[in-house]
Amino acid sequence: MNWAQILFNSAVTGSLYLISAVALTLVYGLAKFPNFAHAEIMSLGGFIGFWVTEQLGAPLPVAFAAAFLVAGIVGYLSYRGIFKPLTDRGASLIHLMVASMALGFILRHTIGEIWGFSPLTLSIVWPAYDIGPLRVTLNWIILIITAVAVGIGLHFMLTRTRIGKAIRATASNPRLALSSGINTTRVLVITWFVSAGLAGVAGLFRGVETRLSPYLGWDILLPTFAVAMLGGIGSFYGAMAAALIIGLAENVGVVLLAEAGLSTEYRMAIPFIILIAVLIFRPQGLAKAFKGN
Amino acid sequence: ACGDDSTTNPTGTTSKPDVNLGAVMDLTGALSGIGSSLADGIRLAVKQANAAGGIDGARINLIVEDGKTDPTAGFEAVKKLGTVNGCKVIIGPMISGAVLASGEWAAQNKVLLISPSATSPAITNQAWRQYFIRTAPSDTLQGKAMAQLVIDAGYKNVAIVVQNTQYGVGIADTVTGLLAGKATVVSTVKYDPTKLDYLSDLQAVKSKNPDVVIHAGYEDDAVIIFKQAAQVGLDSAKWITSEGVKVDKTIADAQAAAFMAKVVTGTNPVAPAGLALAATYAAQYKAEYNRDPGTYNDTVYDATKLAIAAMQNVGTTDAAKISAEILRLGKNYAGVSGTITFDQYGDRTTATFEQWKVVQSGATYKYEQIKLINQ
Amino acid sequence: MAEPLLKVENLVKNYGGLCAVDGASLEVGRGRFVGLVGPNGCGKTTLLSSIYGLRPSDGGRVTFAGRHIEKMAPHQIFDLGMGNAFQFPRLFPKMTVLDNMIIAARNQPGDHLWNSLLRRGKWHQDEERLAIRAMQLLELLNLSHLTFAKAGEMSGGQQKLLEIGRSLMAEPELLLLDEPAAGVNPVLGRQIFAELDKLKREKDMSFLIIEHRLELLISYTDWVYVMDRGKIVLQGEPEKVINDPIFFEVYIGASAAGGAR
Amino acid sequence: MDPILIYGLNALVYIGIFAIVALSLNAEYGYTGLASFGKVAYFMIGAYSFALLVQAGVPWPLAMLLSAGIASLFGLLVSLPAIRLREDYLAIVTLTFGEILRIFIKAEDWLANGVWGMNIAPSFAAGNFSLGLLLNLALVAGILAACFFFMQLLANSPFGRIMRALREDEIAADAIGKNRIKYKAQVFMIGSAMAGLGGALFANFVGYISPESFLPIITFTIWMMVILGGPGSNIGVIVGAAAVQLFERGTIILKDYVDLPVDPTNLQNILFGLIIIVILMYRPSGLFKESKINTLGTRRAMRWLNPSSK
Amino acid sequence: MNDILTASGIVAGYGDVHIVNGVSLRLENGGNVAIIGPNGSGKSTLLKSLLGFARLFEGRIVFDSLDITGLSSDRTITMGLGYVPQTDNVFRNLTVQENLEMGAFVRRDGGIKSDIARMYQLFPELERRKKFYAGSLSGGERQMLAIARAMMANPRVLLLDEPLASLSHKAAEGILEKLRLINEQGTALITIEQDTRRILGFARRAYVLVGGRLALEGEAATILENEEARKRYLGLSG
Ligand SMILES: Nc1ncnc2c1ncn2[C@@H]1O[C@H](COP(=O)(O)OP(=O)(O)OP(=O)(O)O)[C@@H](O)[C@H]1O
Ligand SMILES: Nc1ncnc2c1ncn2[C@@H]1O[C@H](COP(=O)(O)OP(=O)(O)OP(=O)(O)O)[C@@H](O)[C@H]1O
Ligand SMILES: CC(C)C[C@H](N)C(=O)O
Ligand SMILES: [Mg+2]
Ligand SMILES: [Mg+2]
Repeated sequence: MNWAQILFNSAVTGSLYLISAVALTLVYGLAKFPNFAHAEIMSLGGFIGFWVTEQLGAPLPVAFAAAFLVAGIVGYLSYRGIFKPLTDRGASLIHLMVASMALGFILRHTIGEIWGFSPLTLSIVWPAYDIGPLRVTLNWIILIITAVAVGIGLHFMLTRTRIGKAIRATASNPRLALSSGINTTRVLVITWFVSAGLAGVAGLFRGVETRLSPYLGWDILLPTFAVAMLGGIGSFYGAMAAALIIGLAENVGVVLLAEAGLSTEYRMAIPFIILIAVLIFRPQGLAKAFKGN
Repeated sequence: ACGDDSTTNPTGTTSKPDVNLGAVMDLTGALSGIGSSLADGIRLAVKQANAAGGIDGARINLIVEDGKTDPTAGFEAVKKLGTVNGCKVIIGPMISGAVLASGEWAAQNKVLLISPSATSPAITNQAWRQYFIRTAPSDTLQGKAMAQLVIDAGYKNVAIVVQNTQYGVGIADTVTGLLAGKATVVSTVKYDPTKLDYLSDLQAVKSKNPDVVIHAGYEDDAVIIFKQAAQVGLDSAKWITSEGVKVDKTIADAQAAAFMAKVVTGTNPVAPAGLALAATYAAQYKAEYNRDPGTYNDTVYDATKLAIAAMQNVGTTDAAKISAEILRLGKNYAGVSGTITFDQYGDRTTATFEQWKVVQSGATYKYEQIKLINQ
Repeated sequence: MAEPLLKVENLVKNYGGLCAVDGASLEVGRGRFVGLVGPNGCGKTTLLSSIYGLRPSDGGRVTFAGRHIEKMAPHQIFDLGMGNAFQFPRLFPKMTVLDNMIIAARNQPGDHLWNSLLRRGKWHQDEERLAIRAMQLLELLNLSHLTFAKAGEMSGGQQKLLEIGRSLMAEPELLLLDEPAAGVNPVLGRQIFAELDKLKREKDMSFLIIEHRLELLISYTDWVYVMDRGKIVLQGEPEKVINDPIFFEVYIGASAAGGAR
Repeated sequence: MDPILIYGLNALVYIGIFAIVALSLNAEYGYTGLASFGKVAYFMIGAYSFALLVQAGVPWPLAMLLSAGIASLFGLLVSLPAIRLREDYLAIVTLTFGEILRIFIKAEDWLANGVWGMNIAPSFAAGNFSLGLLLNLALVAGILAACFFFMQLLANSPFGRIMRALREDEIAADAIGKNRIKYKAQVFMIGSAMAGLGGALFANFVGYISPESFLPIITFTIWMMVILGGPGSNIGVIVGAAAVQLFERGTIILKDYVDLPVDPTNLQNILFGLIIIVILMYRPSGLFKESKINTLGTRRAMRWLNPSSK
Repeated sequence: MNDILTASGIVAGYGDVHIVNGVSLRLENGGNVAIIGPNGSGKSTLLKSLLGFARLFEGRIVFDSLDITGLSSDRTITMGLGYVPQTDNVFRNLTVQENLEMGAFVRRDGGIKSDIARMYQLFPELERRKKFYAGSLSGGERQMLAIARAMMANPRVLLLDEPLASLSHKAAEGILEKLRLINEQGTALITIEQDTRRILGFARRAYVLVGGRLALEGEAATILENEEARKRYLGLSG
């Protein structure tokens, strides 16, 4: 068994989940509901990247910028057009969840209408290096670096900057934030934009690594939730640890499953078995953050 | 009033009501690459039949539904055609999964399904077989061909990587059975064809160091399998894959195609060498649609022709009669896919396969025949 | 003297590193009206919550009607005959005021799925009785005009009143009340205490009440515990306690800004 | 029978089956506030139990009851760890449970034929297809009526009051003596049994099931029915079930008559999404408002307030 | 004109329901006004309507000679209105220290640090818990934090909804003393309170709200003496 490779792959898997989960928890922490449309915003990011590189012929960094921007704008619009009006009308957590699923449907099938449901692949061939027992491709390295940078950057923003604190205040008590003079709408707009933008980036990474399909995001939504919940919503150290744990569990899990003669499709169950165990014994996730009553 | 018996209109002078012929083809999904070309094959046959006077003077009205390369969608399409459009005969569904989903319903509702391409061995002796006929050879035959390639090359450590569907598992089971005692299966992976990320599965396979990987899948998942196999370095083994892979799309992706050119070979049902009918059909098809007919185009054409001929002979209302008539016709029937002889179930008794490989020509890749295998 | 109804011995409750209740002991006898006072943050609410099983204690014993209840969940403790009203009301905001009341009654046959569905006669009579009782309480609390309003659409004080009303519906043997008069208009506050007093006399009910309004404590309680920094530092009859220098030091305070602790 | 008529009756059977499942979600979500996003799992358990039992020779009416029982048992098993979770976590965990179960059935082919799926011999050996359809319709309608009646009784009883209380503040409910774990588990058992019954009817009607018949989209469809019809209203969710089914079918047939510029499935799903959002925004209580609990107590209180009337 | 805040003809409520029916009130520059009344008489609603949290059907609100009717609350706060809600008045998931920082969100001057230090001096129990999440505070501690938070904005008018509820005698007196201090330094106050005796001893003028209308208004001391009011609203009969 090539454990070095498995470890490295875990880091790759985990990095993707990290970006996606960190983006998810931004809105999760603030708007207080799991945004299921996060999945389709990821898919959208991937397709925008595809469109920019394959159909417009621009270089990949441009594609990433475009994915961030367009996904961000869609996130912004979804907040303005759907989630803000709903919240203003006093929608419950479950209503918001259902609305986000509905938005996911709209996005997924709009993407499907434009680009079709058959998977598309990006034509970029990434150089692969064999370092000792390790096989490493350039895109994997870029992914890991990006994930760590995003994680640290966001953590810094939330704890150190004015807007970051405003975000947390709004998350905690929007009404009171308003009566402290915080323009909560602006705070939410920024958060939605950044969250969706990052989702777009995560989606494009996923697209680069595998392929593009309107189901791209949905396929990694459940592990993303697992990471977010395991890490504790809104905790970045927690998220990083959780991403690594889930990445590891999946990669080791597949090997063990194959060894045991079980279907490797059980892989998706692994993060959740861990998650449920953790939630039952430690409902706040890995994070120390503790929520008062 | 679809599928009404035209004998109620004995004068024959006024135009008879149309006969609805259904088709469930996978226009979207993992087989979208061949689905629409198969639909064209049916259209060609129907067009020719209508030009020759239709069925007993009635025009054939073809209704194509999208099976989406998905068992449930395929089943829904069958139900829709059978009820809303009152079709007694449906060409399709294409994939084994959809056929297995629809069979029971078809039998209960007395609708005949004729599939050009559903190859799973599990279909062979289903209780509802009276209402299902296929013009593609069962994978017991293709599996034999694939196993033979392994044995001939003397591979000892075999990995099996198939999509976890009735089709993929059918091939996996057949091949595994045939290889028993001749080679060791070191790893079996059945993957979800809709998930499209197989890095860790392939990694697990790679760590077993197989000499050869047996693969069965459809074009969409195959592209990703090959692409990611390249990434994890599974070109350390040779690959033998199935007919669901051989379409243009798999070689449109540079990385997948490069990988295929390097280590992949596969099998595919074809018409026997030098069959004149096949050449004629290919020419007609090309003239009509300006492209070459691909895999299963010949079988879909034969399926449609047989269906129309049987309806002509026994009427258009009784699926059981139509079914029996097709079996009767299918004794040394000269089809464009070769001579068709059905066994008691409605499976072909013989078939020809080609072994293919991928070669690079300039910046692009194409398929090339290595040899023919008769089963 | 017989065993007291409620006996708390050396109760301890930590929040992380902070020891909110630090070995507190107290007793409430049957038919007694007991007060609990202390500076803000001294652990009163925590003590009550731990007794009631809302925040499991970390040490000590709680005996209620002869049974150890320190490991029990609130609903089990409720079933034994205790009741509780929260400092910050926790109502069922989308249910009507009436439903908020009726649901809180004890031992309803309809609580069981089986009875609710199939033995309807069993709970039907009960409902009539409960509705009448609920209406009587609502009138007492000045809430009867809101009988069919949603609980969440009431003012802060009204919610507080409903919280009290709900706890009374259960007719518990012992009722834990956390600042029942906070946010309640003084006129009404007095009426409520008078009613509690009546329940004590007529039905032999017992009360353990946290309250900052000293005048109410003085007029109604039989016994007062003073808590400071998680410990009971003083107890006695209200008049005595009020005049005790310890009480003066920890609760009234010499200098208001000092908050000497 | 006329194919169009057959199609219509067919649609009615589906409406009935899904209305039963929608009623079960209404018990869980509409009344009790449990975000059960794993509805399809119990539907699937019911269907597979039925298929396996019938295959083993159990007479179908008994098999149907047993399937409901088995689904209910699973509901209990899953709920025990799950209902201790926050509602958003519960949603995600139950959603995943559905997926894991599907993978399980797919992977463990010794149990229920894996990807091959199972054929279910028709229960009504009517010999005549139209008659079979009518019998199926009657069966589904009967069971739906029973489920509806059951839910109405439940909703307007003290138990219904407890369900709603749990939805709004379970800690407070616990503090007034309602064992929240017990009640939630009971609700999950009821809901799962009904969903299982729906699954059994489904299997019995279509005659073939495979893991692919139980994708998460089914859960979403059922949620739509409830959200559209009105959570907390039993009539509402049945109307919701009918509306969603008719809409689904409508868009499929539509393309035979109009030349749609977009793919009908895409159109259907995009419209689905839009309708949901519009409903949540402008009529969050659904087409039918949640009915107030109507018991003797309510009426007695009204008389108290207004002694002159009645 | 030396009124910093005037509200005239306020009709306010929730949804379509009118709760407050034509109430006018004014607050002098540096004034100190109390609002009392039975539960559910519309006091909180009145205050919320001034800030844009409850629905304002009719009426006009002028703050510092500017018409602020219908302005969103983050704007009014920036202009110098501070608010302590009756319930839910702290950021539970922020620490005590962060709560105070958020209170000063609208300020951009350099004095924030020293003001936080000043708050800690005023409320030593808060300093001891400055790294705690506000959600974990006791009822009284939370109340103190809420007031301190609102004071951090250096408002010119502070609206307080039952600041003394849940406070011990000592703490209540302490807070009143602090409020008196900032009032003397120029911050005008409107306080809703049920501890009527205490608040009437503190405020200069008072309004009695009953059933959404003004039942009485005048000098606090006079109302405290008013036999009718003592009996009906203050619970001080005799
Ligand atoms: N969110 C709401 N929706 C509908 N009605 C409400 C809402 N909040 C309060 N009310 C109603 O408005 C009336 C006045 O409420 P308000 O909160 O202004 O009273 P208050 O004078 O502050 O009382 P308290 O002293 O109890 O806090 C109450 O009768 C209440 O039923
Ligand atoms: N969940 C919690 N986590 C951490 N500390 C807590 C928690 N709840 C309460 N505390 C702390 O425990 C102490 C006691 O709190 P408690 O609520 O019991 O006080 P109290 O006596 O009821 O005060 P008050 O009269 O102000 O309501 C306080 O210092 C508070 O900060
Ligand atoms: C079109 C083919 C690739 C279908 C395949 N033979 C199947 O049985 O599923
Ligand atoms: Mg307290
Ligand atoms: Mg108020």
